[in-house]
Amino acid sequence: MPKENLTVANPPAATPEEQFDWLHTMLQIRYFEDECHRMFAQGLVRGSTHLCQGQEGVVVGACRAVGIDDKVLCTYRGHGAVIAKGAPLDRAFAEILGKANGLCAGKGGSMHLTDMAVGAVGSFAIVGGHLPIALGVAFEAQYNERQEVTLCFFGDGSTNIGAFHEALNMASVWKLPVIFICENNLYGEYSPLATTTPIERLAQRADSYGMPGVTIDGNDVEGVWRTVSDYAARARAGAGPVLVEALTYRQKGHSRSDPAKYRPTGELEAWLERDPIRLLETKLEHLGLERGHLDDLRATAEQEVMDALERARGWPDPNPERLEEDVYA
Amino acid sequence: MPKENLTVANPPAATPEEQFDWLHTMLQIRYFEDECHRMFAQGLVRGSTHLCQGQEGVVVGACRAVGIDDKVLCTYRGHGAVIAKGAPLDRAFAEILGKANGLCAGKGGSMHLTDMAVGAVGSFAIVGGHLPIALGVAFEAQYNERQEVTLCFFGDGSTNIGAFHEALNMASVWKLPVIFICENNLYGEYSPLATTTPIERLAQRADSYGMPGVTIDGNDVEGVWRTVSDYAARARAGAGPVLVEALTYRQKGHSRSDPAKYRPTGELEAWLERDPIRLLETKLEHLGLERGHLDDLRATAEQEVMDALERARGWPDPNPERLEEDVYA
Amino acid sequence: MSTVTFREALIRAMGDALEEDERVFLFGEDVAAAGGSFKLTEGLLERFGPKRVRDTPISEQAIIGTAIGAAVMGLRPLAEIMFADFAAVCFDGIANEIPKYRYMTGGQVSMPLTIRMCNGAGGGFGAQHSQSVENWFLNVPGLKLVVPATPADAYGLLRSAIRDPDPVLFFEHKSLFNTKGELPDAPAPIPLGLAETVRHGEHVTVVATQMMRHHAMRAADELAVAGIEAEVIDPRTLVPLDYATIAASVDRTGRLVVVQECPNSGSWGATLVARLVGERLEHLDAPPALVGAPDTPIPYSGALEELWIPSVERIVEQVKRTVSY
Amino acid sequence: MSTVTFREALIRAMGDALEEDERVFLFGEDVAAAGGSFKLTEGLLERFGPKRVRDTPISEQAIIGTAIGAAVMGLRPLAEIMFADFAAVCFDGIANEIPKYRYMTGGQVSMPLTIRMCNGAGGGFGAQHSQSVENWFLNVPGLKLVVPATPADAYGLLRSAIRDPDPVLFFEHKSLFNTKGELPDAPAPIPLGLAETVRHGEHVTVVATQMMRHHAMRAADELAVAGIEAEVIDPRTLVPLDYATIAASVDRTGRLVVVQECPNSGSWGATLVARLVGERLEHLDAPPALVGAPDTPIPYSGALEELWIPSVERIVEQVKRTVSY
Ligand SMILES: Cc1ncc(C[n+]2csc(CCOP(=O)(O)OP(=O)(O)O)c2C)c(N)n1
Ligand SMILES: Cc1ncc(C[n+]2csc(CCOP(=O)(O)OP(=O)(O)O)c2C)c(N)n1
Ligand SMILES: [Mg+2]
Ligand SMILES: [Mg+2]
Repeated sequence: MPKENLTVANPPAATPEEQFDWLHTMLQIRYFEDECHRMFAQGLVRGSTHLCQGQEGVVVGACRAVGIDDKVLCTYRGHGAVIAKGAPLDRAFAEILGKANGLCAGKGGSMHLTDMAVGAVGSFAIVGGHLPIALGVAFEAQYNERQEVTLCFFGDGSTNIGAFHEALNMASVWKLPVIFICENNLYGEYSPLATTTPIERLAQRADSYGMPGVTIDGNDVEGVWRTVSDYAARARAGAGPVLVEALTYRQKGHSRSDPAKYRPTGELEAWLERDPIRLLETKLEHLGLERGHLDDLRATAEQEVMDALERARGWPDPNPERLEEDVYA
Repeated sequence: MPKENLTVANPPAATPEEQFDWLHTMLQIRYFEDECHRMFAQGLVRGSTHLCQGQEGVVVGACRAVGIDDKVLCTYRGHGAVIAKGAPLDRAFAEILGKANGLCAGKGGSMHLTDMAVGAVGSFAIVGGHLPIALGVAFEAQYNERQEVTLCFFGDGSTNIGAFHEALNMASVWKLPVIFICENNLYGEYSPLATTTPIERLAQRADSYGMPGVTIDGNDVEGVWRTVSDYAARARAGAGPVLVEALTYRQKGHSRSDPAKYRPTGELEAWLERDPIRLLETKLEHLGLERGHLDDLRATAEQEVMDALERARGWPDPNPERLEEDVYA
Repeated sequence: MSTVTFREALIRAMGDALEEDERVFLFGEDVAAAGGSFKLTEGLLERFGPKRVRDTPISEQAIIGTAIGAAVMGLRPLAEIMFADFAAVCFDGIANEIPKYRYMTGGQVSMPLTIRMCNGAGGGFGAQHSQSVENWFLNVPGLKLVVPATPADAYGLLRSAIRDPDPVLFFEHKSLFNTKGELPDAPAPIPLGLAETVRHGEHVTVVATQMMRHHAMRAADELAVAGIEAEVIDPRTLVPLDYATIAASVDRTGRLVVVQECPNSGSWGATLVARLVGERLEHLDAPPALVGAPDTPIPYSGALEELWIPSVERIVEQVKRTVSY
Repeated sequence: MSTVTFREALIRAMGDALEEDERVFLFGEDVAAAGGSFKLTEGLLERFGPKRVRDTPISEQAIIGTAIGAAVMGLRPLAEIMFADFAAVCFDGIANEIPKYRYMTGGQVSMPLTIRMCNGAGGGFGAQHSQSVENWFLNVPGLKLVVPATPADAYGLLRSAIRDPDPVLFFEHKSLFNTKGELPDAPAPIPLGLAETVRHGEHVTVVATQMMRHHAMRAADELAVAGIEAEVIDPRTLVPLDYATIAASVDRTGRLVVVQECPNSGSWGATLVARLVGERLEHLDAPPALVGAPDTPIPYSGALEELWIPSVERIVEQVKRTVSY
């Protein structure tokens, strides 16, 4: 498929109000995960927890480019995507705390946040496992002739697993409306991309599937929003899937208490300069927004997160009867 | 990796004697499979049988480009590759007949012909399953610093399964001496390539793995021989794997009694014109070989096959004690 | 009522399901244009068109993933994984996603999908194309496992599987495709979880599925000649299992022989025996016996494969031993 | 003799194996530069260099395939599949290739590979990172399954696994990594297929592995206070299984309780019970019992996961029931 055919009507530029709203969500995600980190350190969160700090631009830009009826699938590093899609903060916290009111009744946990009510179809913990599932989600819309798209987030390291290959190929053959969004944060767990992957630009893998592939700046939320809007319009029109590689950076370790010692000196600092929240704040200031206004937003977002957490912590554990429920319908 | 870097010292052109020898093997394979087909129709062969008739140029060209110490892995459509690598005809027949003297003592069958003594490391019946295994075979040589290469045959349809992707990627990262040879015979079972694969040139998929990929005429045995010789030299020198797409055609149905009704009219006929045996015979005639000589070779090959079959049919079934042997070492 | 083959019963069940419910779609490798590699979906593309009957690439993970996503969104995917042994290449979807998705989301979704696959030995397909794959999934709660032995069961159970709100793995034994049986003109679905007592008898309870049910019936005929009346029960579904019917029979006969086309370790038969002796040891007059395959892969050679599969003779001998204990 | 953690014992075993045999190489995701995601391979890259200790892409099929090919050619691959649940994404290699290759080739090759993986619940890792995956492989003849419970066993069995000419799946329970135990200064390999009788007792035989062995021991202490002396046996390897030791114990005690961290259906415990009652019903004074998990996926919430895993109390109660039968 020749690249020239891909141009679709550009969406209008985002208004400052819209971008302010994005910033709000990005800050919520940031504070939400600060709390996750803290709670994990305090032993209040079980298992593992994978923060997306530094990557908020990708999930917010992408999720805001689609509507409530569109669907999102993401990974264990999915707090951001699920919140960006509209899941309530308190029930997200509650899930991570294993509470009865959690999004998944406490039965899923941090790696499996799901909120069907807002189109957050699932967070998946087996690398690559959800890419084939995204096909079916998109297929249902195609089958029932609804012009919906499915966003499917995954990491750079996931592009080396078999499911990635099968999913992109069949999505292309069936012309399914899936936007595959690779959050290239340079690492798979502790391994730098170059040690596991013999090419640099992952978007190039789209060629193997006859679908468009683009690499974009994942920390530029408006750029992400515009790209995903474009491709979503294209997919709604029946032109099939695309692969978007969003360059970004995982500011924290892979999970739990990983101190991320494997990073070359200066790498984190350079990326902190390009923190997506910071970039957006600067931009909004350039657009005329007052610093005080931005500070207020930070305070608001933080308060919302703290309130949500307080509610969540007050909720009870699941009842023992829940143990054997939800296996069969 | 830029394509220009791939040129390696061309091997000398093959002598007419060598090519005559290739023809001999190709004819043996052809007659061998004629007999398989016949025996299957007569109910003497169990399960299924997958003929490689029309594809003999690929396996003979490739296997003759490497030595006895180099290794070959192939699919259930593997009679040709295993014979080309040097497995004895009688024991190959015996295996297909489920006899005690079969290559695998009758325990593998048509889909699993293996002869470690000649470097035919295995025939594999799960699509894609052997591509990752080829990595390990090649790795052992690399680890022990022997300059051997591993040939890994598979079909066009197999390029859509996850194992293909994982294998090519990791082979490239580890720079393993594997020649991946895709026998593109236009169909996966009954499905034409275009219905399952959104691109036409499968060699293009090499780009995703930063390895060279080339498409060649699989029915030109000398061309196959030259390409594989080139890449084998390159791999022995430590430059890593390549993907060779050999265009060819499956003259018979997929398996058993598939009448291959799904073929467009004229397709088979056009490819029969380009039958690799016929092409090589014509070429040898041009090189000055007498027709009678070629006819003699056909007769010889046929006789060898018939003799081998007779021997094989005379061998006994496996003893009952064999049932529980060979599970553990 | 008419006589149909197992294959015809399957085709009819799929056709009726596609007819009945717009949400059902059928897909897999070569199921559409080619009508299936075992001709089990013949004519369905022609009847229902390419929207509802679809070919796929050789990509079992993508097939299963598509089934999962579509099921979660409310469709009724009917997927085919040609040989059941290939469940291995998409095991993650089947074992880690399908049976856990509803649970892990606290009941937010259901998973009304059916996966058909050909299992079983006896045809000389070798070690990788002959396994009784249902046993791989026994320790994975959340799946329903269906193992029909007759055309009527194939029809009725497949209809129920497709209608079921939960995920069903539906196993079709290759050696049964050409067997024949009666099918009513308007056949009804057969509920999952209902065993069939195929033969009544007072001396011993024999439990078997698929090919082994037919072997067991032949053994029962031979045993009857020797004065031993075997009750033969075909559970028809392993999950849910009609434990009550089996238990009631064993309570009466006091003796149990399970016949299964697989090694005993990690088998459904071992599971059944462990549960039965745990709950009703006092009803047993003899040790419950498993007639299974040896702990080896399945050999290709006919001479060996025949030894691997439990034979009518082995069943007869075991029943005699059990009855005379 | 020194006190080491389970983790340290594993690292030492791998180090000693790499030292002993040039054919051994260790590979997997993040096992080299990072020293393992659970720090189970720490220091080995530094000691043995990048030729023998290697990182891989996230490509479990490629990892298993590499192990197979290298083993067939005579190396001794030591592969890691981080969480055992990920065996699902490379199940084909493990179930269809590894255990059948030797058989299908009539004994032309052997398969001296070891695959280490972390199994087990209790840490709040959720449904896809906590399973007792060893049960998936029970019906697949040709694999050896090792399930150590102590640092000494982890060391000794891993050494034997790596030396073994056959394929071994080696399960490391996540909840045991920081537990401590004694290890001799020059520890010897422990043969596969040898159970350990961890506690002697005359009233009941309790069989358990990994985490459950420790629960069983605590239960035995409680039971002793109530005058019940339990014999606790840890099989340590499920395949080969030291059936003789267990059977001899049951012959003496007449009572059996198996404790397992998994649903009972398709479990090793059910397999053991079915075999025992089939062969020695007359030795049993009470129904053999399985203390397992409910038929559900593993819940995340601590409140529920605790209920899912067989507890010391449940073991105590079951043993009391069994003994007073
Ligand atoms: C099949 C499988 N293999 C390995 C893992 C362990 N694992 C969890 S996250 C991860 C790294 C994934 O890297 P990437 O795709 O780049 O995503 P990121 O974590 O950077 O967001 C690995 C290897 C897994 N969950 N599933
Ligand atoms: C994992 C898996 N899926 C499906 C099959 C069934 N099958 C056997 S051969 C085949 C077609 C393979 O096509 P291709 O790779 O082009 O090889 P060819 O048969 O043309 O040589 C299929 C689908 C299989 N053996 N393994
Ligand atoms: Mg990453
Ligand atoms: Mg082909």
